[in-house]
Amino acid sequence: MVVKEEVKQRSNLIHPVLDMQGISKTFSRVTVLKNVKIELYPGEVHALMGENGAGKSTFMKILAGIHQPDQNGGEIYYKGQPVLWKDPIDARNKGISVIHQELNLSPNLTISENILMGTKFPRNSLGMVKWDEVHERAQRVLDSMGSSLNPRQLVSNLSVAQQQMVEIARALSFKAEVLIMDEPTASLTDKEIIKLFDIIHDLKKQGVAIVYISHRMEEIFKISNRYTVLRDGEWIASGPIEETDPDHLVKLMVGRDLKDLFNRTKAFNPYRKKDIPVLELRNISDKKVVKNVSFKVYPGEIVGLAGLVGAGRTELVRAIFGASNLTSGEIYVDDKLVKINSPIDAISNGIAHVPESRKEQGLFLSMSVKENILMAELKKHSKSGVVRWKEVNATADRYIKELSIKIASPEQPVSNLSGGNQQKAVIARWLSISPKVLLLDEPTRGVDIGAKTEIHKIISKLADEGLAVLLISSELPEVLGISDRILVMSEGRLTGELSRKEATQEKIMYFATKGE
Amino acid sequence: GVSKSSSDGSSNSGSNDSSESKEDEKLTIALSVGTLANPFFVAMGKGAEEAGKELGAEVIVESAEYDLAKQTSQIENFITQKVDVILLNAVDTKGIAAAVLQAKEAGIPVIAVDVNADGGVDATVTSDNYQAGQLAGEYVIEQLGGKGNIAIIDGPPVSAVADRIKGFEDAIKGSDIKVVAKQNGEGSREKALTVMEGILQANPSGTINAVFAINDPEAIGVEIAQEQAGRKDEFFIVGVDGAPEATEAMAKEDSSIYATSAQSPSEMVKMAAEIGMKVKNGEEVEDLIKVPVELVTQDTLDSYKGW
Amino acid sequence: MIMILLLLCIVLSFTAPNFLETANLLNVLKQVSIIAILAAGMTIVILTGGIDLSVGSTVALSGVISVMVSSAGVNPYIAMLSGAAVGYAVGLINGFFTAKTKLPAFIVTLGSFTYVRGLAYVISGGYPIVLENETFKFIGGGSIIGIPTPIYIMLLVYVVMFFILKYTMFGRHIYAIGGNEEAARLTGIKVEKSLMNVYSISGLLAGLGGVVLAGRLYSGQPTAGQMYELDAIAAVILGGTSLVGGRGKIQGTIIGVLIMGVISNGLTLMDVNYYWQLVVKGGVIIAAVLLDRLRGDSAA
Amino acid sequence: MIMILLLLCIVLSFTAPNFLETANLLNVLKQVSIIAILAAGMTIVILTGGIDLSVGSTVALSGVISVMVSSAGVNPYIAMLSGAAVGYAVGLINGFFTAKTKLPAFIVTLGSFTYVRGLAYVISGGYPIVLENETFKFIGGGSIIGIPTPIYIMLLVYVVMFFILKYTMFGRHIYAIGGNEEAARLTGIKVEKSLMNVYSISGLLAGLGGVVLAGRLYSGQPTAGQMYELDAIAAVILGGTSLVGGRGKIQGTIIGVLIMGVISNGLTLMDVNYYWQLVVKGGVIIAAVLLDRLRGDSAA
Ligand SMILES: Nc1ncnc2c1ncn2[C@@H]1O[C@H](COP(=O)(O)OP(=O)(O)OP(=O)(O)O)[C@@H](O)[C@H]1O
Ligand SMILES: Nc1ncnc2c1ncn2[C@@H]1O[C@H](COP(=O)(O)OP(=O)(O)OP(=O)(O)O)[C@@H](O)[C@H]1O
Ligand SMILES: [Mg+2]
Ligand SMILES: [Mg+2]
Repeated sequence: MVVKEEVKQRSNLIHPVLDMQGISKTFSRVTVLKNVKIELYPGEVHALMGENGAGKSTFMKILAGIHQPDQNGGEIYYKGQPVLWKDPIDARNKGISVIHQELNLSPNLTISENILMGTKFPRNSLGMVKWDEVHERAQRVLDSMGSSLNPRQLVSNLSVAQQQMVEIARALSFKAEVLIMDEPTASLTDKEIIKLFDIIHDLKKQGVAIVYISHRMEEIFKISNRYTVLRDGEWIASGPIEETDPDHLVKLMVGRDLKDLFNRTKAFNPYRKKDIPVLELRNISDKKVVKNVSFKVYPGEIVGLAGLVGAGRTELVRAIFGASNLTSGEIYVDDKLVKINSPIDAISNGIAHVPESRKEQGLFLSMSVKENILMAELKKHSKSGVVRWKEVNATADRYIKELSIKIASPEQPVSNLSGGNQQKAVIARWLSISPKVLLLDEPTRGVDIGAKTEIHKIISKLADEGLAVLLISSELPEVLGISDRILVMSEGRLTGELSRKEATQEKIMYFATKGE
Repeated sequence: GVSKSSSDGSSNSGSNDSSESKEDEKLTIALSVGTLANPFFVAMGKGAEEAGKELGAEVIVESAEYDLAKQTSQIENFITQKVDVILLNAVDTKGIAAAVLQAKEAGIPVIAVDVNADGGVDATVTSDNYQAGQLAGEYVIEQLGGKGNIAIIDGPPVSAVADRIKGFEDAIKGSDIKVVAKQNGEGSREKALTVMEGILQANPSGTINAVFAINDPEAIGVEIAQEQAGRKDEFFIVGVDGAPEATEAMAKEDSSIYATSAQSPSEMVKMAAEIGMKVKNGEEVEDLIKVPVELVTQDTLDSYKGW
Repeated sequence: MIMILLLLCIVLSFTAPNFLETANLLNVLKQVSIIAILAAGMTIVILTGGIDLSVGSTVALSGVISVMVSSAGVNPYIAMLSGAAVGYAVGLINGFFTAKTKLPAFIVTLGSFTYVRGLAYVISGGYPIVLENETFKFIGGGSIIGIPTPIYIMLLVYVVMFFILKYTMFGRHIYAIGGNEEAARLTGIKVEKSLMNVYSISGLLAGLGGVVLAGRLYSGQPTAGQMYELDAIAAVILGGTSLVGGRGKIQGTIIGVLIMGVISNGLTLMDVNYYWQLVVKGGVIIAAVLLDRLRGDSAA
Repeated sequence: MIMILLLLCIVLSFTAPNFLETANLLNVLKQVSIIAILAAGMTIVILTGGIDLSVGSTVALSGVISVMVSSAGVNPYIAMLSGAAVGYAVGLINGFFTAKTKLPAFIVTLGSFTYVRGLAYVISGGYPIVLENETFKFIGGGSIIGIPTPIYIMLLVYVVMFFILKYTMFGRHIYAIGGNEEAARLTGIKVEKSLMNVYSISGLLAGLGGVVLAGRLYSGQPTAGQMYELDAIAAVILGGTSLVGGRGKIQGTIIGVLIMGVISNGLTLMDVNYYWQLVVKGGVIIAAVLLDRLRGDSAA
């Protein structure tokens, strides 16, 4: 609190370290930002809020020198001087550090190299890189984050959340004056988040100005000092955080009142357990992490799957979907033993899977939104191999509307969508095949609050119609809010099962850390 | 002194460790030709096989694909294999000298075939490429009465081709024959067909009286272009080689390939193989044997033996 | 790229004698037709992120075999089909190793590039095989209402390929696989089967190209088709298809083919010295993509 | 892959006479040395996700020019340097167009492939140029304590390249750029400058290769180096470097080069018919990667 007060007072006296005014940005005739502004003061955490596609990332990319504003599209003052970044390197050298929303790592390099990339490596007099020292340095950054990652490991072997940690470590590896964090916690679990907040506190004390973007409301109120809200590329409001509350912020973001987070009302009825489970796992193990997992999912049930980073949840659902191999165990669908060796087998058994990493595993970036949505279902819309485009267009339009995917046209390449809207396109793909079982791996990662509510409603409605859902989420309120039953994993094993009634954050955390 | 054993005792083959494998085995004759992607050299290969049969020797045939480095490697490999005679159709006269020298040091006789080779070969058996071009040139002058427009279809940049071109151009020098186009058919039917189509386009009906192609595949390519353009009666073609494909074509009623400067690749190689054996046995040989080129025209076709 | 092609044509219409004559334009189309047929197959291979170095050798093998079959007195249509079938078989082998055993396409097709050429030599004994059948010759050397047959074949190939890429599931799957193979797999696309088909089609078209070339040259040449793979790949990339996969159009490829063809034809018409032709051609290729890039940037 | 190389050697030691003799092994090393030098440069180009088709032509141009310079009576060392400088210049041009104007490397270097060869012909008039200078000849044809000079040069190139890739910032940036160019850019790596350097080095090594080849052939050959680019690329990929970029090692490349060299040498020693050599070689290339893949799978 002291810090907050200080900042408030100082902000009247001292100049902002960074001041952006009247920023406008147009991509091939689509205006994404119109006259947007932000002022950043040393030692503050500034929450940048807005729905998916509001322009937050684009705004920050301009700040970081990745995009240039339009001609006469505003000014950037850094330490009182007008600046025009040549390129990201320029901005970086002047002390602007970014944690990007999309991971930007070199998969084939070690964690150390990714963390220190772009800086001068320690070298001996012959100019040879001193690898031990490189790893040591990286280790120090990781230690400060409380991460147990081995810096010599290749990034390609990391889970998404672990990669996110590396991305954060990189941004922290050099002394920045402005730090942009674009959804740094999207795939992290509580343990890492708490540590990250500690780091943020330290940085604040050192006078770093931090822009914090997140769709998780509770975080905003935990760490921010001030906020700025964007809507449809326009500046809506800025102010101190204590002069607002979640409802007010949401209203600013969406332009109207929005009910609380969705809560599933019609919980699954446990008496129906005499029903045939639609999906049953018996003693599933895989090569990497999953050990001896058994459980059942019934039609109409939403089962949450919780756990810490690296608990093996992703690996488990990938194995169910045939994306990776089982070493032992059996899978039953509708009480019948099935052999699933590939996603094709899974799909033909009525199983759908929204993967964890949309960019690597989900999207066809250069293809249109429309095709991305219907790629799994082209077959249904074709006759002797020829696609009936009319039908495809109509179906795509329906899903675009249903999930309120924000696009300029269904023909637009999906790569131009904001992160949240890309996520919705992937979800739409799997809803379109009308599955019996839906495996969701972090389905609302990076999705804004309105859309998240939308997605929850849809999942819930489908469950009511008999769909069985297995939901992985690292966001506990989400798991608690919509699951009928919660399974907890730790180190590849199932360590607990909680009914909707008994589940609390504390109990989940208890089971999740049981392995330690 | 690392490789002493392989370079010394070539004349008395009983002296080193690999002797048991060589001693009572057949002799080996190795031939490296410019490229086996040309029937002319394929015929050379055949000739070598036949010579091998007659002499009771094993025969190795390699294709250098017009790559001097490759040919050098092949000769090095021949040396490793301890062949008894190397017949060399050099990709380049001067450039092959280094490899020839290595073979000489290893005591292996080297006979150049069709193309001269520096570096101290024991003998050279060659058909005269310059003469081949010259005969073609003289024939063209005779047919056109010393006056007219012609096109030349050039080939890959190797000395054999350059000599033909030079012989041809020297022959027409001083006459009123004008070269209206000179394009590279890369020695193949396909490329010659394509460039000839272009030449026909750039030179309207009646402006070309004859075409000289540096080998027979090109000559046939030119004929096809001519035929497909419907300009068959307009001009005649002279090739070089005397290849079966050309003589077959010439045998047809309406062929516009009037003549080809015929060489005899297999004869050359056989001769070279015999000379090689003589050298190996320490006999005296002439160092230059020129196998004459004969101009085969449609009229003399019957008396031509062919490859 | 189409602007660049037009620009080239305008320049050549002033500098190269007779360039704009119908007969010459038909010549250009006829000359590019075989590369064009190969490039159509190459386009789909490259769209999946692969490469096919074997097409040139396949042209030779298919030509040799189909002419031999024809010489054996078999019905010419069956002879021609046999050439295409040979190409299909080569493609199937390429597809098997790239799709099923996941070897790098470059190496697999480099292997085929080598052994297929070898087979062409072995089977023909290194000599061209003379083609006598008139029906067979017609497919490469004939013409219908004044337009050479190969041009019709080329057009047909492009129309069919356009349709496949745009309107069929298979076509869309090609883009999906090239764009993100992992995502395609996770979406339930039969990646292996599609890749097998893609390489088989490329082989089939190379086989067809070999048949057309044999008809054009009145013979099956074991040396035919050398460097065709490079020309085909160059045309595809000039046409805007990315080597990384997932991006590109078949229409672009035909433009790319024509650019290459027009440059060669123009230089021959101008009777530029062969050596200088190479210098100019190399420069023009770079200039063409550069101009196209600059134009694209300013238009965006 | 090293296991596959050993396997090949074992097989050949039984089937190919004299294969294991020191003289023959030195032969193999000498014969592969030039491709090896090119492949070292090609490795870094491919590591960045690019390709360099111009190296074969550069070998020719550098050979022709350095021999001409030497014939003009210039100090042989300067003459040799001039050859390397020619290569460097070609590389610089390639780098400029790929890095600065972001044209596809395939097209840019295909352009260079063509015009550089053209220049080699134009400058030499199409004829080989004879090399007289003994010092110059020594670099390609000489030997020190019984080991041919080119082998020393090859080894030096690989040691230096190993060092660069592993221990310098530049080397690490090469991997970073190939792994994720966008990420490299965002983290402040000077992508353009690095790419310029990568292509320049590839050109420089091709130039060096040309000089060594000229020394070996006692002449500058305008036709030299044809298909070398394909051999170099094949060696790099055989050596486990991915065409996609970012993954691979220089040690792998030398193994790849040796595999190709050993196959060719072995087939010649075994006196396999030239046509069949192609068939076998193509098959062995595919079999080698396949075996390596199977081994890798079972080992993992
Ligand atoms: N390169 C581009 N070309 C065209 N449009 C773009 C491009 N990048 C972003 N956009 C568009 O700009 C708008 C803003 O995108 P941005 O990524 O800034 O949103 P965001 O606020 O970060 O959303 P999210 O919360 O989903 O990350 C979106 O409508 C998006 O489609
Ligand atoms: N491709 C891979 N190769 C090797 N190890 C991997 C790979 N992907 C994940 N792992 C490891 O497997 C373990 C389990 O990862 P998984 O992604 O299943 O965990 P999770 O519970 O989904 O957690 P997260 O929140 O990190 O996604 C992690 O320790 C991770 O390092
Ligand atoms: Mg964003
Ligand atoms: Mg996960």
